[in-house]
Order: sequence, then structure tokens, then C-alpha cells
Amino acid sequence: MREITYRDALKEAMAEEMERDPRVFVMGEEVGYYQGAYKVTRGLLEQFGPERVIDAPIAEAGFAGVGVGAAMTGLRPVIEFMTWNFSLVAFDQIVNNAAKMYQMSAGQFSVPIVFRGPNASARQVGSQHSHAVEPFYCNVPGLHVVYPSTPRDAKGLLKTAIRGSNPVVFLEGETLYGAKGLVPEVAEDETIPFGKARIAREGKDATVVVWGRPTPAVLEVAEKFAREGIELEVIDPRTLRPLDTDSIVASVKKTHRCVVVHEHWPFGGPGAEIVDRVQREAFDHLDAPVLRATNLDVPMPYAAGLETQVIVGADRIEAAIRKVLYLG
Amino acid sequence: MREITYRDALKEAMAEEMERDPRVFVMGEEVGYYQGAYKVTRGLLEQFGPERVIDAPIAEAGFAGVGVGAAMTGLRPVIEFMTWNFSLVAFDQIVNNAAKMYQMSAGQFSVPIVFRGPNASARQVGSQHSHAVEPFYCNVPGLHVVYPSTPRDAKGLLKTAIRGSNPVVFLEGETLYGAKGLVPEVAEDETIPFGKARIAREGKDATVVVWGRPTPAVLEVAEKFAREGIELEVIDPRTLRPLDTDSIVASVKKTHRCVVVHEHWPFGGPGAEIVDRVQREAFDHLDAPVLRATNLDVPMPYAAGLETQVIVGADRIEAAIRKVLYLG
Amino acid sequence: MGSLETTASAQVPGEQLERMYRSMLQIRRLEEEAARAYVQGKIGGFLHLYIGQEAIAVGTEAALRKTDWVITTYRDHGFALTRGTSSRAVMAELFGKDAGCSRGLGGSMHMFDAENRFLGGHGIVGGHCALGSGVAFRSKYLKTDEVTVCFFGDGATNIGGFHEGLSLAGLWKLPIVFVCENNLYSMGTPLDRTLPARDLTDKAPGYSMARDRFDGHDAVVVQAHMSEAIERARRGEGPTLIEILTYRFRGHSMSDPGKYRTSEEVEERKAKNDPVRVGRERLSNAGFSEAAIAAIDAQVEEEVQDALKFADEAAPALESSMREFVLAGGEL
Amino acid sequence: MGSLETTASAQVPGEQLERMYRSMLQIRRLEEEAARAYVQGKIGGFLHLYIGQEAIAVGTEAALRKTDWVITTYRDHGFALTRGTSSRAVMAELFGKDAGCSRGLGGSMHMFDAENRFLGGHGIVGGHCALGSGVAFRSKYLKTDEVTVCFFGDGATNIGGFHEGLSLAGLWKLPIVFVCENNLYSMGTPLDRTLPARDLTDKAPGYSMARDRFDGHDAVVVQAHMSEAIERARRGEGPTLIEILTYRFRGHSMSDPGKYRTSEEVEERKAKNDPVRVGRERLSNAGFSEAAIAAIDAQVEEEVQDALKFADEAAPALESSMREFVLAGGEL
Ligand SMILES: Cc1ncc(C[n+]2csc(CCOP(=O)(O)OP(=O)(O)O)c2C)c(N)n1
Ligand SMILES: Cc1ncc(C[n+]2csc(CCOP(=O)(O)OP(=O)(O)O)c2C)c(N)n1
Ligand SMILES: [Mg+2]
Ligand SMILES: [Mg+2]
Repeated sequence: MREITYRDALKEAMAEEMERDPRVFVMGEEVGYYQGAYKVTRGLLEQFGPERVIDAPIAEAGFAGVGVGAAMTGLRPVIEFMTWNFSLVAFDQIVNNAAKMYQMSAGQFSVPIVFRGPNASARQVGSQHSHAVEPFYCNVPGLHVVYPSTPRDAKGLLKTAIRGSNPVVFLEGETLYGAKGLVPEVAEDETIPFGKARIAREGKDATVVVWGRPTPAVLEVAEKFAREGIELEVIDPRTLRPLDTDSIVASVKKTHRCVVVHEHWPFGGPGAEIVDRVQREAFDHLDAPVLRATNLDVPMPYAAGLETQVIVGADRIEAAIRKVLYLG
Repeated sequence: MREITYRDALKEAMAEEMERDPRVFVMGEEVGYYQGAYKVTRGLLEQFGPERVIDAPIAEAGFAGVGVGAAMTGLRPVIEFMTWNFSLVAFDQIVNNAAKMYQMSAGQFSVPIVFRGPNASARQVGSQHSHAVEPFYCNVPGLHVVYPSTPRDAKGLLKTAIRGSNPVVFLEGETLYGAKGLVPEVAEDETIPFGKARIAREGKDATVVVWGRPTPAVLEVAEKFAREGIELEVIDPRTLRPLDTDSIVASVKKTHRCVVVHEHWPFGGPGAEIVDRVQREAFDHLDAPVLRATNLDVPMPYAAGLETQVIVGADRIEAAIRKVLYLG
Repeated sequence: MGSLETTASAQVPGEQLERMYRSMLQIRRLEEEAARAYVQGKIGGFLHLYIGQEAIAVGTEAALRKTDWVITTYRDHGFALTRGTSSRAVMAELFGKDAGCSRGLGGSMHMFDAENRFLGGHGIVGGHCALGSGVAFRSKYLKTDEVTVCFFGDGATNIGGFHEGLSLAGLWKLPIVFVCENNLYSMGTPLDRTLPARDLTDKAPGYSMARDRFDGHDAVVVQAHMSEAIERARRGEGPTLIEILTYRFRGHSMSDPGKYRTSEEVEERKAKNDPVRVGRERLSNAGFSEAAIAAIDAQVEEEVQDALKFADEAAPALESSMREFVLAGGEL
Repeated sequence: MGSLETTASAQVPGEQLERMYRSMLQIRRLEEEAARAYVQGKIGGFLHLYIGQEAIAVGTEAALRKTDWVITTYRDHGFALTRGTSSRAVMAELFGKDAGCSRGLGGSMHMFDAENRFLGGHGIVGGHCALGSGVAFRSKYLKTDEVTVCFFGDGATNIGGFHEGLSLAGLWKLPIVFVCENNLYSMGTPLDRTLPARDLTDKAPGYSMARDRFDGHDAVVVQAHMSEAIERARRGEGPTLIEILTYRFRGHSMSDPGKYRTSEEVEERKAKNDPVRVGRERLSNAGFSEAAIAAIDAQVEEEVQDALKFADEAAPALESSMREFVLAGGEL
């Protein structure tokens, strides 16, 4: 194991899979000569050349569709959205073409493609650049939705995504790119399966489900509770679709209390879906309603002071946990 | 009161609002000379002329955006999507421009616009033409999402939508267009407020929440249960955003059991959101987990026999209700 | 253009003319029967007939290799047939049967045939143009000499999908030919109310593409023009934007009463520009006897009737396909 | 084009030249100070500077009426200022303050000024082109003689939003002028790797639009060309697609190290085509003394320093605005 950043973990996953399989290529805005808007593809152009690391013009629907067409006919594209905000103009390509082609053609054309890029808010980039898109994509059968919160998961899940046979919506945390963590040696070639949650912290008093950006904040809050003698179990599902309901439900059956923490807007999405599944499958084990701590239900304002209020943070996370514990 | 179709109720709402307010215009594919792909705009061209009933070429993002620009500067567009499936290519315009403009400009540019058209599956139109889009739009603050299930609601809600000051996603049931129902006389000028559910049937044994297409099926199932002496309370929220949580929760506090029935894919969306709110606000009143009866989690197949299985119908509705009633 | 037409017809061998006629008639008759089956309730949903436009699919196929690729819109029966999908598999698909070319999951709008390199069958106007560019990207990436031909209607030219698909192909000089089948209407709207430009190929310079524009009721002419563009793409000289003038003899789909045009207009076009009749005349002119032509007609008739019967009796689409094909196996 | 330039400059009165110079300098100096404040952490997020392109906003404004409309991208400070938003309101917006032109909710990329008919400030490349057409639609619908001018970058020309916005405007002959500010780069990508066509206005015939293409470092020239297109739109003769050749002297945004071009290239452009310097030369040539010009400089400096101080001391954006402006009141 070595300590590397989440950004480099992603880069390694792409480089290793490109080494393994000549059908894998990377396409997106500024992924080549510019080395990536967020430097996730740094070095790939030098290593693999412009035929496999392709700078696309600003035409997200176009190059997403090019990826789908290439995937249908045997290539394995990794399509970078400079940010997931821009996937909104490519929404139809992902939902109507990538997700449905395999079933619509009765298994004749599979679409092994990965769409990846930073999701949700960065810092002060305002209303149109701060989307957490998981509610949009998690709804759609035919897609996998992945959202790692650690470097190790980032690498292992991206490798699984690239090797798989289906379209994957791979969400990255822009504010996590610089985070460091232990990652296995390259020789180990670790892949991490979809649909298996990670127990980020074991505990017995309440279950907190969290993914992506708010994960570090939850772990800090858990430390604080630990000092009070309250042990939280923190579960990171890692993939939202498929969702590891079993691990979450097993935990709730042990702790009897559950809080879901997420950055996406509160209405619907995986946040509500997890609540639904927990109350359905652990109904008789719950000592309190399942609660959520989320971003506020407003478009993201620019001003730093307001943005901090909108993004889910330690205060709301802690309050929700206290509430399910009936700690007033 | 007179009996008219859901289709004509919508047409009346548009015609009356166009009479009232010269700023209201209708734009969309085939809305004029062709009288609407589903004949919802029949007669409007003759009544109001081609300057106010505008046939647009196939460019959903374009004419949705034209609508937003016109709404920002004082007009009141009613934009018809031939079906909501095609809104996926206009997704960015609705989510990033219509929904956010008012807050992003700090109240300087409001966007009084209605996007309307048939939602969800029709009959055998296949994978790319059978989307129930409410999970996508309900997530987004700044939008209203409306989905009437009766002619009266269709008319009253559409009038409210057109008179309002905000962007409205107005979903219609393609298979409901021909349904008839009592609608107040034109002179009454009935508008129906957003955020107020309709109790479609009163009962005490379980609450069923349903909107749009499956509503008639739920009412039939309720008749059947009534013959067994079981009285279901059927609540149609009519607007999904804002959602009348109070009426739903009040009902569940009375019945202690709740089933949510919807056509959209099961992961997330208003279906899961309603479950979340009910378990949160009526936790101590629930005698069983909240259950859902939904479309199957697969892209829509073409074959009639398969389509019938995918779309939520009496069988799954009844089974879910029996289950919350612990009737095996 | 005149000279190209003469040259083309002069060079076409009789067996090719026969193949073309047979293929056009197969499309025509299969769709006529499909329309009847639709009215009988055996086919559902949207059914967009290709009748009147057959020379385009047939002439294009004659210019293609089997290793080339074709992608089109929901108006796709003709292309499935010309690519090599059997009449049985097409008709069974329309009937929603497991023996259909998409096993009853796709229906009329979503026919696919991977083996014959037919990429569908797409329902969102313009959405498949970028897919076509993606397939052409593949061909270039793998350094093959395959060409992709991507068809769409006149109504598709204002939408973003069209623009982005063409922009990328032009920029990257992909081996693809974009063909607008201009049948003068998008549903009920005549072209002059949808297209700002007079001549659609006026858009070609904006994409740095070669262009062509011609009348498409004669498969021989279509083949000649298409060959030029296809071979240009094959040589690595980049894409072409082609506008083919045509006309559909039926409504937009079976649910279209067609009130936006007069029956005189339709009858005039049928009388003047019927691809099947033109194909038959070519056969006569090439010396085929009435009896020889009647024999072809009978064979096609037999094939279509067989397909109808087959589709009617075939087993329905399977629940297992609708579930198992949601995700391709192997990665979890 | 040469003659247009001569004519234009010959006719421009001194007070207009002064207004133009003052306005360009105001943009320049305000942005230079904004860049400094960004480095100090007083401004966050993305900050896209307009430095080097000032003559375009300024020349355009001189060709517009106050009742006309302007809409642009995230690179919007210059347009807010030329439309009439105060330096204070622009700077306060950058600082995220309640006194900002979007009350601190929009930030650098989303400046709005309804009173001055400035429609923003948009973050999604191409997405605002259809909004511009919508505003022009409104002007036509209400039978006013207002014109809308819609700006975008060279990088925007491949995206669907651009295509659909232009298609509808061309089809409906809307009173709008589309202006591509071609600064040769979209972020780090030079034009030859994004645009298939050599000349962007080659796209105009495909939209049935008039076209123009010229060098944009001289506000006087910009005004002359823009007036022509704007008045064409005002007369109801339809839209124009214009490409203005320009250059940005700074990075794409403050976070761009700009490694994709050499400093020689940048310096050469600064030396040759600096709009502010050209504006100053025009003043000299028109007989303004050094002292008169220095007085203008001092006034601008004072205004910018005042704006900085004002923004720094102003009250932060309010939580109530972020909540209350989600929905406009009155319909529930
Ligand atoms: C994005 C989108 N918008 C609308 C539709 C509905 N629609 C299907 S076909 C059609 C007309 C297309 O006309 P054209 O492109 O000329 O093709 P043709 O049917 O004449 O072959 C329309 C509006 C659609 N399928 N996709
Ligand atoms: C749809 C979309 N894709 C990507 C981006 C990210 N992005 C912002 S500006 C930009 C470059 C735009 O270049 P150009 O259009 O030339 O304008 P300039 O910045 O040079 O003024 C990119 C890729 C975006 N904002 N929207
Ligand atoms: Mg057509
Ligand atoms: Mg640029």
C-alpha cells in the first residue's frame, strides 16, 4: 500500500486499464494537451498518444454519443465530462441510448462505456455549476451509478467500471481530488465489485449512510460522538446503483437507528430510496424514523457564506444523528 | 358542471387563459396546423392565429429556451413537448435556465412558463418513448411539478400554472386524454391551487397515494376492497412539487398504513420521497412499513404482453395493499 | 448530374437491376401487409412506413460492403431488410414476437441486426447522428476501411443531435456519410416551415464537409451518388452531407390522417416517382420479359406471405428477455 | 471592409471616442483589480476576465439603444458595465455582497441587470443562445423594434444550444444578432482543434442568415459593423451571424496557467491589438491632449478604487435572498 491522492488513483486506474486493453480510450474536453481541467488525466496523452487520449470540442451530447456508438461496436470509451453539470446537455444520450441500447436490441449491442467527472459543488462556482446529479441517473435501469469517497475505492471501482460490459455513471468529488489515502500496489490490480458497501466505521448506536463528499465530515462527527461514548456505524455504499441494501439493513437491524447524509437536493434520489428500503426491510427494528441530512433545497448561491450553509456539513449531520438518538 | 374529456379540459384551460391574457402563447411541434399530435391544442390556431399558436421545428432545447427567454422578458409561454420523452434533449434548459434564473438573478428575471405534454407510457411505443419523467424534475428546486388525473384537475391546475410566476412541469397522462369527467362551467373560472391534495376516496383502513395514469386502477381496486369491507383512503397529491405532505400524513395517522402507487421507475423519485416523509412524520402511527406498487425496473419493451407486465396495474396494487394490511 | 445518371444506368448489370427491384418490392409488399396487420390490431404502437422511399435504402445497399455500417431513425424497416434481416424476423418484430430481430423488445422503431451491421432503429430525432459518428470513430480507431452511413429526415436538421454528430465527424474527418431523406414533411409540417436554409446542403461548408443533392426515386441513381460519397469516406477523405429528395406515399405513421397535404399531391408523386415502378421499368428496358418480372413478383409475394404467417404463429416475446437484457453480464 | 473602417472613424465625434475609451479603461482597470482581489481570496469560484476583448462590448453598446437587449456567457463583466451596471455593483457581486448586481447569488458568471436590459451572465456553453432568440421572439411578438445581441465564444459553435438558437432565429427571422467573440481558444484548445470550418461564418447560409467577420480591437470599427447588423435586425430583415476576431490577454479563468500558448504570442497580441491603447490613440488623433486623457484615466481610477472599497465594506449576501428568490411569489 502507498499513499496517493484520489486524483492520481483515478489516473492510475485509467492508465492501467489502457495498458491492459487497447480498446480503452479517453475522450473529453481538455483531457489531452491541457492534462485535464482538474488534472485527472495528467500524463495520459504522453503515455498513450493523441489517438487514445482525445480532446473533444464542447459538444457533450456529441462526444457522449460518439462514445456510445464506439462502445456498441466494440471499443471501451472513458468519456470525461469536465464536470457532471455539463452532462445535462447530454442527458438524452445517457438515458435513452447508453442505458437502453442493450435491452432495446435484445442483447445485440452492449454499451461498455464509462462517463466520469467531478460531481456536485466545488467552491463558489454558483448555480449552474454545482449539481449533484445522482438523483437523475440512479432512477434509470440499465445504468450503474458509482461515487467513491476514498482513493482506494476510486481506483478499484474505476477499474471495475472500465472492465465491465455496461454503461457506468462514475461520479467523483471535486473537493476530494486532493485527498490522500492508502491504495494497493499497482501489481495487485485491485478491482472493487459494484453493489458492495464499505463499512467505513463500525459502531452499534446508529447507522449513518453516506457517500462522496460528505463522507469525511461524517467520520469527523463520528469521532466527536465517540468521545461522548456513542459509536456510530458509517456505511459508504460506494455504488448507488446497484445499491447494497443488505449491508445497510443488516447494520440498521443492529443499531436500530439510521441517518442518510447526502449532498444532492432532498427531493427523491438515492437519499429517499435508501430511507424507503430501510423502513421497508427493517421496519420492526427501527427505534426512530430514518432521517436525512442534506444540502438545502435551493439553487446554489455564489457567496461563500451562503454556499457553506447550503452544503451539508457537520452541524446538520450532528443534529440529525442526535435526533435519531433522541438526544434532543 | 358538464362532462368533458381530459383533453378538452386542457384545451379549455389554454383557450381561456389566452383570452384573458394576450401575453400567453402556445408553442410546440405540430400544435398549430396539425392541431396537436394528441389533439390537445385542437382549434387554438383558428381561434388565436399563427402569431400565438406557433408550430416549432424539431428542436426541443431550442424552443424550450426560446420560451424561457420570452418568459424572462414578460411573455407567458405554454411550451408543448409532443411527449415528455423529448424533454430529455431540453433537460439543461429546464433545469439550468428555467428553474434557476429567478434565484440566480436575485429576483430580477422570473420565468413564468409552462412546459406541458403527455408523460409516461402510451401503448407499445417502446423503450425511448415511455418515460415517466417525474423523478428527474421533482428533484429540482425552482420548478413546480404537476400531474393531474382528472379532467377537472387538468383544467384547474393548468390555469393556475399559466397564471403563476414560476416554471411549471405539467405532466399529462397520454392514456387519460380520452377520459371524461365533470368540469365546472367556463364562467366559474375555477383554478386549483398547487400543493393541495385531493381525497379521491375516503376510507379508514389504509391510505393509497397515487397520481396520474394509475389513479383509475387504484380506484377500481378500492371498489373491490370495499366489497370485502375494507375501506381505502385514496389521495391524489395532484402537484408533486410542492407536495401536500400534511394531507398524506393526516390520512396515514388515521389509517396507520400506506401504499404509494406510481408509474415511474422505482429508484427514488416522488415515490420514495413520499415514503420518506410518511415514515418521518407518522412514524409512531404506522402499523406496517410503507410499501410501493410501481412499474418494473426495466426499459419499456415493445411487445404488448410484456408492456402490460411492466406497467403498474391492479395486480401489484392489490398485492401491496394486502401486504400492508397483513392480509397475506 | 445528368451524366452521372446515364453512366450509372449504362453500367448496371441485369442481375443487379433484378436484385434492386426485388428488394424494393420486398419492402413495399412487406409494409403493405404490415399496415393491414396494424389495422387488425396485430401490430401496435407507432408504425412508420417507408413506402415511396425504397430506392434510397436499396440504392445505398448496392453501394455498400457487408462490413460497412448503417444506422437510421424509427423509419427503419427498409434498412433492416436491405442489410439482410429476413422478412420473417422483421415481421415477427412488428408482431412483438421472440423471433423478431429485436426479440419483440424493440418493435417497429427499434429494429437491430448486429450480424448484418445494422445499428437500428432510433426513436429520438437526431440522437443517433452522434452514434453514427461513434461507429465511424471506431472504424478509424481500429484502422479498418469500414464506412458508416447515417440516415435521418428533413425534420432532424434543426436539432442539436444532428449538429453535434456532424460537427465531430467533420472535425475528425470520420469515415461516414450523412444522408438526409428529404421527404418534404416532418410529420405534418412542410419543409418551408422548418428549415431556414433553402438547400439543406448549404450546411455542409459549416461542417467542412463535401456535399451532394439529388433525386432519390431511382435506385440506380442512388447507388451511383452514394458510391461516390462512400468511397470518398473509405479513402479517408472525410464525410459527406447528402440530401436526397424523396416522398413518402403514406402518412407519417399509421396514426396520421395526413390532412396537411392533398391527395392530388400524393397521387401525382406516386404517378411520377414510384421507386418500385421505376425499378420495374429498368428491368423491362434491360430486356427482362413480363414473365420473368412476374416470377420475381411471385417470389416476393410468397416470401411476404410466409413472413406474415410465420409472425402470426410465432411465440410471443419472453419476459426473460425483457429482464435479462437490462444489464450485460459479467462485470459484477 | 477597409472603406467601412475609414468611414466609421471619420464620422465619430470626440465625445463618443472619449466615452469609448473611458468605458474600455473602466473594464480593464476593474478587472485588473478583481484579479488582485481574487488572489487575495476576496473573490472565489471562477473568474473569467474580458481583458483584451473590451472593444467588442464597448463598440456594440455604442451601436445599441437602451431598449435593446444583451445576453452573453460567463465572461460577462464587460457587458454588465457597458450596459450601465455600476462599477460598485459589479465589484460587489464579485465579492459576494448583497449590493452586487445579483445580490451575491450569481457571482462573476451570473451578473444580471434587468433595468439595463442585461440578461446575464450564463454558465452553460451555448445554452443562452436560445434564450437570446426567445427575447428576440418577445420583441417581435410585442411588435416593438427592440434588437437582441447574443455573444458567445468560438468554443460554443459545435454545441447543440448554439445550433438550435440560431436555427430558430433564422427560420423565424427574429430581430437578433449573434456574435462569436473568436479569441482563438476555448480554454486550452486552439481553434483548429475545435472548429471544422475555416471561417465560422460559413455556417451562416445554413441558417439563412446574413454574415460578417472582422477584427475587433478597435471599438470604432466594432460599432460600425455592429450598427449595420443591428439595424438590419431592427428593420425586420432577420438575424446576422458575426465573427469578431479578438484575443484574451489573460488565462481562460484565474485558475488557468495558460501553458497552451507562448508568452511571445500573448505579448505580440498585446503590443499589436490592445483595445485600450487603440482607444487612447484615437483620442490623441482626435486632438485630445495628454492632460485631458490623464484626467479621464484618473476619473476611471477613482471609480474603480471606490468600487473596490465599496465592495470590500459592503454587507454580505443575505440568506433570505437565497431562499426567497427560489420561487416568485403570488401563484399558490
Ligand atoms: C427529439 C424528438 N422530438 C420529437 C419527436 C417526435 N417525432 C417523431 S418523427 C417526427 C417527425 C420527423 O420528421 P423527419 O425528420 O422529416 O423524418 P420523416 O418522419 O419524414 O422520415 C417527430 C416530430 C421525436 N421522435 N424526437
Ligand atoms: C456545456 C458546457 N461544457 C463545458 C463547459 C466548460 N467550459 C466553460 S468555458 C469553456 C471554454 C469556452 O470557450 P469559448 O466558447 O471559446 O469562450 P471563451 O471562454 O474563449 O470566451 C468550457 C469548456 C461549460 N461551461 N458548458
Ligand atoms: Mg421528413
Ligand atoms: Mg474562445
